[in-house]
Amino acid sequence: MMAAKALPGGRAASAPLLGHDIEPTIFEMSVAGRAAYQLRTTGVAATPLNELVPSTHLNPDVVPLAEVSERDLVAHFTRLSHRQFSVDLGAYPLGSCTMKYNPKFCDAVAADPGLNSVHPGAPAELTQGWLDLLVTLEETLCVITGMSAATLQPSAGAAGELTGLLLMRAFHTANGDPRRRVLIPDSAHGTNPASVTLGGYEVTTISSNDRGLVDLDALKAALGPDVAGIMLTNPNTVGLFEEEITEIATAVHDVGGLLYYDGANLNAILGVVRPGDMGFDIVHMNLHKTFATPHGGGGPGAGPVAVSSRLAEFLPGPKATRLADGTFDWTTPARSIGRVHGWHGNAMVLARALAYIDVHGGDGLTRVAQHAVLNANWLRKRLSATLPAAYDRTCMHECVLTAAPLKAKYGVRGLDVAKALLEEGFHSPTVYFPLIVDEALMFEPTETESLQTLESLAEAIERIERRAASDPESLHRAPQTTPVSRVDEARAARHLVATEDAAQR
Amino acid sequence: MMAAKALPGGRAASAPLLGHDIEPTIFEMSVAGRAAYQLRTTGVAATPLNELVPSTHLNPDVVPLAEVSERDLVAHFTRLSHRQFSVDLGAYPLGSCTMKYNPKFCDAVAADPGLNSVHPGAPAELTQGWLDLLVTLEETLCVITGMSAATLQPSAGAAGELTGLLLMRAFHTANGDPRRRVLIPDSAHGTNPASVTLGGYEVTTISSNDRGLVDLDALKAALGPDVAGIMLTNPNTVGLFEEEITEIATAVHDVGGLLYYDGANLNAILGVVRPGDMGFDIVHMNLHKTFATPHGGGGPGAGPVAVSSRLAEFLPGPKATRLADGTFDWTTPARSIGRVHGWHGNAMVLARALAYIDVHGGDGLTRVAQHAVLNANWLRKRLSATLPAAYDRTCMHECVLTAAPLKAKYGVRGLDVAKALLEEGFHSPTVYFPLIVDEALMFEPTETESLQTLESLAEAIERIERRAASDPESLHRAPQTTPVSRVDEARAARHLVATEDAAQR
Amino acid sequence: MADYLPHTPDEVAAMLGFLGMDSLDQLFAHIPAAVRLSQGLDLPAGMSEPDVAAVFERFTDANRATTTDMTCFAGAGAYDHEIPAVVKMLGSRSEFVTAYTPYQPEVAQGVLQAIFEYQTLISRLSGLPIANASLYDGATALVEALNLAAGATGRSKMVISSGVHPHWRAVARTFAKGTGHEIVEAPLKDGVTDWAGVDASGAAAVVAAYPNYLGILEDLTAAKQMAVADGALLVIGADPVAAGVLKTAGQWGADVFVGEGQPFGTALSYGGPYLGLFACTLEQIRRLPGRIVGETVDSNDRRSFVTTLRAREQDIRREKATSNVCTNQTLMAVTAAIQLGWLGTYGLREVATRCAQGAHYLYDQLLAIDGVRAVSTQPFFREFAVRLPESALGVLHRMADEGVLGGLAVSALAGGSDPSIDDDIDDVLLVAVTERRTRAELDNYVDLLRKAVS
Amino acid sequence: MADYLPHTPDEVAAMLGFLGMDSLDQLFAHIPAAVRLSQGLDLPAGMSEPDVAAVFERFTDANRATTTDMTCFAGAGAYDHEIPAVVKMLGSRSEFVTAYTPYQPEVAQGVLQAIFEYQTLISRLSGLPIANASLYDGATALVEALNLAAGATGRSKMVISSGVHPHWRAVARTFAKGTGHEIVEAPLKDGVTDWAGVDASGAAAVVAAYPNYLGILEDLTAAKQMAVADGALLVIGADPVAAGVLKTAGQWGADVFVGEGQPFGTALSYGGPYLGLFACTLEQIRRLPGRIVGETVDSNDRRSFVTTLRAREQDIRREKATSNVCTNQTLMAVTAAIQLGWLGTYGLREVATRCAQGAHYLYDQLLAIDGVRAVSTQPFFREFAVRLPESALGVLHRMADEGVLGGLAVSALAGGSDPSIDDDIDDVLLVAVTERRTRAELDNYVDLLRKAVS
Ligand SMILES: Cc1ncc(COP(=O)(O)O)c(C=O)c1O
Ligand SMILES: Cc1ncc(COP(=O)(O)O)c(C=O)c1O
Repeated sequence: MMAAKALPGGRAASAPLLGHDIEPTIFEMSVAGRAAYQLRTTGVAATPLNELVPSTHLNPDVVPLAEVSERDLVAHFTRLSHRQFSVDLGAYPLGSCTMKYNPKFCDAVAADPGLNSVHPGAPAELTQGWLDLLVTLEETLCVITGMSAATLQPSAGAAGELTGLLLMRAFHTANGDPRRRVLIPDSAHGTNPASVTLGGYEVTTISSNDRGLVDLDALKAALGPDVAGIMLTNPNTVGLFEEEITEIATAVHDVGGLLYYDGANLNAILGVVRPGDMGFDIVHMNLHKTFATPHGGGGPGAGPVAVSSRLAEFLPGPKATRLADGTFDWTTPARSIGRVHGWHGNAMVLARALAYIDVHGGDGLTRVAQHAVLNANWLRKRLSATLPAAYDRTCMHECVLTAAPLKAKYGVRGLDVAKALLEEGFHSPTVYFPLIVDEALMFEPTETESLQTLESLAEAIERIERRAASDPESLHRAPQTTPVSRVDEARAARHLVATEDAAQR
Repeated sequence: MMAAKALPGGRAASAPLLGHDIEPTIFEMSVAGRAAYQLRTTGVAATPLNELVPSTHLNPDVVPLAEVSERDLVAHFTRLSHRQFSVDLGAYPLGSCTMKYNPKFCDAVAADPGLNSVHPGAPAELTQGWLDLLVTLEETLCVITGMSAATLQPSAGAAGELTGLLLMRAFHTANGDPRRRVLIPDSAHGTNPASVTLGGYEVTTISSNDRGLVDLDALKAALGPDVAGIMLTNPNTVGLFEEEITEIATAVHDVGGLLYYDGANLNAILGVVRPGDMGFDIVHMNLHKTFATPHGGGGPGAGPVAVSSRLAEFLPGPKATRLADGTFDWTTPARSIGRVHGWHGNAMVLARALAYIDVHGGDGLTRVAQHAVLNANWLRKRLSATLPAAYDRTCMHECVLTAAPLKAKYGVRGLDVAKALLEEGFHSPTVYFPLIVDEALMFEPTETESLQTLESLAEAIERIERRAASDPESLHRAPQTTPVSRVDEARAARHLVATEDAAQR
Repeated sequence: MADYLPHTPDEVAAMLGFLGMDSLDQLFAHIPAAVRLSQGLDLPAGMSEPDVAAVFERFTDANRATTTDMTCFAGAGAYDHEIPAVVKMLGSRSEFVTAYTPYQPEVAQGVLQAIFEYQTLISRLSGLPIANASLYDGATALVEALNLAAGATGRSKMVISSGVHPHWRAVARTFAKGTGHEIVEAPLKDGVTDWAGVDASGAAAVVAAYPNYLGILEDLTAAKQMAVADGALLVIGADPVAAGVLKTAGQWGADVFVGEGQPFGTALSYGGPYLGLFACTLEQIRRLPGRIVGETVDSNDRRSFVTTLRAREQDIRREKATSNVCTNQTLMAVTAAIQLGWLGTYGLREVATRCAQGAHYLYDQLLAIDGVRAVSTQPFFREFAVRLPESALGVLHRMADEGVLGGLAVSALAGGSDPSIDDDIDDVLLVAVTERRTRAELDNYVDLLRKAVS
Repeated sequence: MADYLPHTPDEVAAMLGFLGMDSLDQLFAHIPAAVRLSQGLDLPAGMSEPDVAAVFERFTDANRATTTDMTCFAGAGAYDHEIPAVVKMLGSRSEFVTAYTPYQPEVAQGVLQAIFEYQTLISRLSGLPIANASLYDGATALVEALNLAAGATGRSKMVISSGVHPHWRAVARTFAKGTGHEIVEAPLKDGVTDWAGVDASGAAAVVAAYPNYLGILEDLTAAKQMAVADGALLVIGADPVAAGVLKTAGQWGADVFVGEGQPFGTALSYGGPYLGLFACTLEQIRRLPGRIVGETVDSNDRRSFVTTLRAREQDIRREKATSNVCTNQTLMAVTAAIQLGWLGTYGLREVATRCAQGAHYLYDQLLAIDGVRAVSTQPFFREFAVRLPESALGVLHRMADEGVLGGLAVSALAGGSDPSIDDDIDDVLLVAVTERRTRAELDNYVDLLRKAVS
């Protein structure tokens, strides 16, 4: 399965610094007999494996991984890293993703062996520091959200959502009334309906009104005694605050439903307004967004779920708990739905988030929200002539703009603008989400980008518009300055090649 | 002094991943009032400085550095790093520089606070681990070089050279015969003559013979009672072993001179032949070359100097010393020339080198030399039709080739080949050194590059030759794929702009 | 007061001016006053990084069970393997760490190719043709496998060996409350699954662990036969390190492989972030949960990588998606690719072999201690359970005082009694040995345990 | 047996075959047998990385004076300043760490631009228009300054204040053996240079330290006047942190500034690698030692950076070069640029101010202790010397047992008696306070010292 003729590990032509070649795969670089690993000398006798384990269990074949030198391993992954955009390289205004700067201090905290070398199954008495940290974080997140208890187990936002829905179900079930439907606005993130299904509920979609908000009449029409609850994010996915939130909450509560807060947009309201104060019963947070734990190219995240007091007894367990004597132990809530993670959640992400919160404090978190919202509004207004806002009024931490005018005038689509922006030195915004906005381009500058960066982003978009007017074709071909040009996504799906072995066939 | 309009920190167009813009300087990004620093809360009273220090000492002006956010600081230096070639990206066959792979393990060793947080002035009793390490390294280097004692103080090869020359001077002076001249082959590295001057000696240049070696007759003719010694590197700078080394040693010793070994090329002979056994009296080593401590973009290095027993009493001090009771202390050799470093030398480089040596052991170091020499010879022969070797026979760890035929045939110079190689995905070899070879291209592949990498390098050079034949003009313009194209070096010297402030004027 | 904001007061004023506002508060004027916080958050003021570091030192000081302070014999899916400096360095490169999901493939070939290589490695180790780009952890990967099986078979009964890690079973039970799956646990007898004791008819999945959580190697022929006979999918949860030498899930006939990828370069991390491994047959590809990277070409016909088969995913299929996963564990997957690249074909085999050698040596020594008894007569691989003459937790605490984390109490793992252990569960200790454990450490363990139980 | 070689036995055989050889030894056949090693090196066999890590643990365990174990009050050019995670991360990016000297500017703009920024920063801090790309350390930077002065004046007498760090003076004396410079040390009186006590006529350089090594701020007007009067260059060795608030070397009239750059982001590192700072007037530019980066353009007229004024350097000018420096301390210079970028204009001022505040607080407390006396009545900045009633070394050892590295014994620094201290030198303790020292640490210091001397 190894490449017949191995490709060189030392040729750097795929590093954008030098060239535009493709990077060989590690398998293509592999040469039988090479190795990088070095193991400790243990003094344990090297009894042959077949004397320890019956041969029926042993694989008669060797599973081929790759055989490379440490030098080639380093060159390969260093070059791959040069073929990858990241926050550390520049602005990453992906709407809904909160790609703010991730303080290196938080990474250093998480690299401390005093935290990261602890086995998750070690008895509580031997891991009091961790339990203290988890309890402190839970308490802190409750203050931030205005809730009374939380679980830190869910690994990401979507896991938090499903956990929240199971809490909703447990609550209603305990009341002898499991219910059937969960309401979701049409602008919702895809994880919301997917989680509803996995939570055993049916989705009822609520349309948005022409202000980009939940249509209160449509909501009321959809409500009924079989409604378990509603999932909202506020600000919603078009970056607008649901101003009628109190009315919504009352209406849902009136039919006995619960309000679920998708915390992906919590960055906008830190210290300004709290989900609990708006009437929400269940809140998940995306720590990897709001609290700046790096996204890792798609994970890990952490999606703690905080709840109001009436739901606390259902939270997943075991939970780190502060005992009366000041020590800590694991306890399981009375009517816990059970575990939602193999251990205690993404602990190192949780630790980073607490460090981030501690640096900011209450005052700093409020500043985060204020400046995130300031940046988004400035950009919205600055771009209004080029990419008008889908809903033109004060937005929160992100703004949904539309390339519809460019499409009408020049045949240039939002995707073209997004790709051309890469050539201008910026990561693209989120494209075609939310689905309710035509040619949506969703910009979330985040609070860590400067006015100069925003101005430069705006100028880049203006240049793209001029290019759209003079040479729209060139935009369909963008980007050309990147390691690969526009990628054929359709072919990947049509001709699935998801492993090197499939590629060889 | 700050830029009138600050440039954006978040625009990544200078990252080769995205574009070909230039990167603003940190000063151009600076905005008055921004800051990244965070300091510990100490509780010490914040007495105004002018109450502590007489105002005659205080600068009435604020010295402007730069004012940037942590986010922009990270973006700036991350982008700069993407504009920089390094061993970790690919092969770096710079002759004389031994750009081998630097094991990350050695960096991890040096990052341990148990080593790197120790103050150099702390009493010996509190730093026994460091003294032990230094003594162990000294002993080990003596075994490797065949010498009897060493100083670890010099910070780099050139510092080692000068230290060695001062030892030479101390030796002769102690014999009541300071002498006047030091012999140096015409192929020597520039640091050798420069060090000789600083050592208070005059340089006598010895010509090489047509085999690329020291001309024994010329040497003998130059010898005399005023010759303090000779500086050689063996293999020499054309990568050839001075086969008449015993004769040379005898001739120099016969007139009372000393033999100095420039250890820049020690990689070639590890475990094969030792300077001490060849008759050398003084040896400096370039730990950053032979023992794979990373070069850091031009430093730090470490240039320990080992000597034969008759010179040991002159070594710089204080020296870490093993006492009879197994503990360690600082001692100063009887007739020490004194300190050559502000403290004990580049300790963290020394620690890395010892870790590297320990991993390899005696057996591994020999393999290093064998494979370094194997690679160089393979490449020399593989390229013989394109870039003939200056001296066509078995070389050591590097080979000096010549682009003279390309120049004659196509008007393409060695520099053009070097620049075109960048476009092919390889760092250039050393060009125009040593000076005695016309259109010299000096390749040192090092032992950590694979056969596949060497073959691919050879093919790249063959492609360049074909390009020379078909489109020589394009080679004069190379490189074009790099962040900047060929740089105007003459203008930089003519119009010196060495600071941002000079640029502003 | 500390933060990472670039805005100077002048800039804030200018930006507000541009918006026709004169205070930051005005940005929030459209939020109903009734719900707005009047006082900000009731949290301490911000602290500088070094001050926060001092706070965290309190946490780290209070953690006794670090591998720097205690020799680790705890396992159950989380192992103290060697992670070399080179893997840490590469895995922490900021391009990998601070990127988002690769939505713009033209500037994300680094992560995309690394995932492609990861998928290949997991596919090979599982003996199955396709692997996804990661799931949260082993436990939730199992849940996804059950969901896949339900979709594939239209059934909802899940037969799960109680050799599957107790936490995984617990997680499966939790999520079954939403999906409505019926979970049937097959008990262990003498440490191996008593398949005969359960009825798999109408089952969507038969789930086995290999080795099982007690470290025991079960012959999975019966599980496969049962699955085939009953039209269920065979799901195998396997130790990916052992997979370097043992029969692959594919060789045992699995339709789905799941596993916990922590051993591939991720620190113990108090349990997370870890790495959910998932592979399956080509038949199930449209039901595969999570992200998949595929090979394609760019407009200049250069090989490129891109996330593919997006039509399964939540952002497109919404309530009909195969899974709700969005953010996954990419960084751990990239790290696993790097660690497996470092280990290579023979390094992984060597690690697996050394684990087994150490475990068997220790097991033999421990059984020679008076009062220590076997839990099973079956073969095991790199982890084993022994029955002590008293509560395992008590023994663990005594050993901890001597600097050894002696393993895990099975009762604590299982949260009480469990169908995997027929006798008193409190006395059962689960011990894992990795390639990092030296002979001296093993001998010391034996001495300490002997002392602790005598 | 461990190494990092990629060669497989097959490849070695093939490569040898291509060369017409059949063993690796044959590659060395042309080396005279008489000098060849027959047995290889008499060193232990190679060990794996984790095994070597265990060896190094012995070293680290035997180092008591780490800043993690002892609160550091030692200085003398090497200070325990804050180095934030962000600086460590950026400074250890492998592109900076594993590059060579930027010989090919087209692929070295990263290092070149970072050095350009470093040069700018050092130029501003020194108040002089040009700075080089780094020298080895402060001590050898001084030597280069002397060589420059000799070249500029054609003279060889060097008048050096004994307020210059004793190690720097020692290094200057060593290298003077080669250059033949005559070194004249001006003694201190009451802690400041007694310039009147030396004859500077015919001197190439007058060298002062600011603050001097005892932390004292000397008025350099006299030194400048003397230099001007005698046609010598004024060389000032200054603390670069203090340079954030004190008059610059340029403001005092220096022709050359030298300094130790360790405080800018480099760990204490047991003394190295550190960073030699060097700046001078434009008049001296052709004599500037070491590398210089200059701005230029590429063939497409884009701003670019390149090493320049190469004609001064050893590789071109050989025996006539201004200096023999080749490898310098680039990585430390890049790190300094990053650290100064992090500190920024006001951060450096704040650090300098806090050092001074802590030092003055501590000084006042210590002088209140019975038997502790001032060494000088002159102003000091962030470091100070006090006279104890007994040997400073003995006191240091007693304080070390309580977890405090209380400073440095001046006698140990000076290697015996020294013209900087007129009375018994053994009793003089040099104490440095950085911005990292808390009030509690300072108060604890006072208690410990009081106990130690009572
Ligand atoms: C609005 C919204 N909700 C939920 C999620 C899901 O979060 P995660 O990706 O962490 O599962 C996202 C993430 O993209 C989101 O933007
Ligand atoms: C042959 C030779 N001698 C001496 C030196 C000087 O070593 P360093 O750069 O460490 O001062 C070099 C380095 O390039 C060299 O190649």
